[in-house]
Amino acid sequence: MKLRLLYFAWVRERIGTGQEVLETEAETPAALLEELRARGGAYAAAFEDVTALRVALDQELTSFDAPLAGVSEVAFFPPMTGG
Amino acid sequence: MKLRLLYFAWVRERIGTGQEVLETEAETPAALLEELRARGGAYAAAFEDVTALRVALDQELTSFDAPLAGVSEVAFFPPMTGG
Amino acid sequence: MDIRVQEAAFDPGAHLSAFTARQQGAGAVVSFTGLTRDLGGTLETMEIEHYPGMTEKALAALADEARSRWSLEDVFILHRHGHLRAGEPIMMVATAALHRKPAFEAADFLMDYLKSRAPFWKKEITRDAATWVDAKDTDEAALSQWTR
Amino acid sequence: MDIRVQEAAFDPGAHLSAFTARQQGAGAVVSFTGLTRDLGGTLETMEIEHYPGMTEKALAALADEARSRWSLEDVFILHRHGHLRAGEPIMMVATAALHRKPAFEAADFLMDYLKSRAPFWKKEITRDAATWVDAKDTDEAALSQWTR
Repeated sequence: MKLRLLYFAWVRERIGTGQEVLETEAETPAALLEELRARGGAYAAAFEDVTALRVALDQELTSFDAPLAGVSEVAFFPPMTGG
Repeated sequence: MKLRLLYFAWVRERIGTGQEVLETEAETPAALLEELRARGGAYAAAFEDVTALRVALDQELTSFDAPLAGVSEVAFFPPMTGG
Repeated sequence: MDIRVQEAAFDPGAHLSAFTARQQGAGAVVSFTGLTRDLGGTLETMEIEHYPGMTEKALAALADEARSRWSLEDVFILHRHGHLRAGEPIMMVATAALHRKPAFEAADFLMDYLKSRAPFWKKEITRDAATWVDAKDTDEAALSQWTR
Repeated sequence: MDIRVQEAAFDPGAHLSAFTARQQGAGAVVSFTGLTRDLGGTLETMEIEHYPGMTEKALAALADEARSRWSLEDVFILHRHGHLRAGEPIMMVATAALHRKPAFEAADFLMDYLKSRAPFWKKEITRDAATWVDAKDTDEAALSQWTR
């Protein structure tokens, strides 16, 4: 499955890019995070604490155990600070 | 004691004037209302139902049993409808 | 603090802009604007009577009370009297605070008190009738949440 | 319903005037304006990052949710992104309703959700440092009152 990954705010800064395309077999955002963390370096650092992260699938906020099946865009970012 | 009486909204309309000066011995707005009601006619009609009235002494909302001593301006009017 | 009682029409936006622009440390500005409603389509004018002298005092006391209850940077109150056409703004309040909750609560508080404790009386004038607006029980009830 | 996500500065008053003028039956208009605060006097700019595409969808869904919970005549949301100077307006919401309570509650609701559920991230830039603003526990807690 090919996914477009997006990163925002300090997640983007720590990883050093705002987006990338990934071929993966991960079935949930949690599994995907595990896979990215395994790359080590900036990825391990950015994704160290999952409680500091939020995830959106196809631009909808969701949970880390939601199914990735049929999804094309996954975004990881810190808690939002709008308003 | 000489008092300036003011009437607003439908109280003013029913009585037919917005203000008058009165020499009275009344000790409270309730007693003053009783005295005015005794005039009969428009006064009796306007002041028939005290629950439909509010009173201010020297431009401060108060109760009908507040002391009139030292007061120079008494206003009777319906419940307010501002905003 | 800026309190106005006036006969002239006003533009809520012009006041919001001026109020916002003069804030130094506020992070939150809340405004409320009341408009004359014409539910039946028959309202020609609304007449607002007030108690000159008491009105200004009551509004200033109300603004002071709001400032004593919440940490506010600024308060604005404007209320018209005289003849208003349907759809025109009647009155406006604005509050400024560091954070949004006190700004919201204080504006809500000001409105609840303005409705029932400031000496204004509304009369609706249609083609056929002139009717004094009755005070609403719900407005009186709204005050109870602020009792302390 | 009018939802805007824009980089350009805006005048809250101009939007309030336009919003108020286009109301037909509303008796109550509430607005909230958020300003960049410079508490220490050192803030040079605030940078607001957002998630293009998701932002617009999230704000539209939020406005729809407010309209499903309260009887509203109209909703306006504007949120800036990009570089803002200290003191500038960041965002604004406005609600219009027949009566004041739904207008107040819906504006309060919109703000609580905008703070924690719309994809914006603030970064404060001073002469010496650039710091991502942390989400506040109190903002998360504020959401719980709207849970149903």
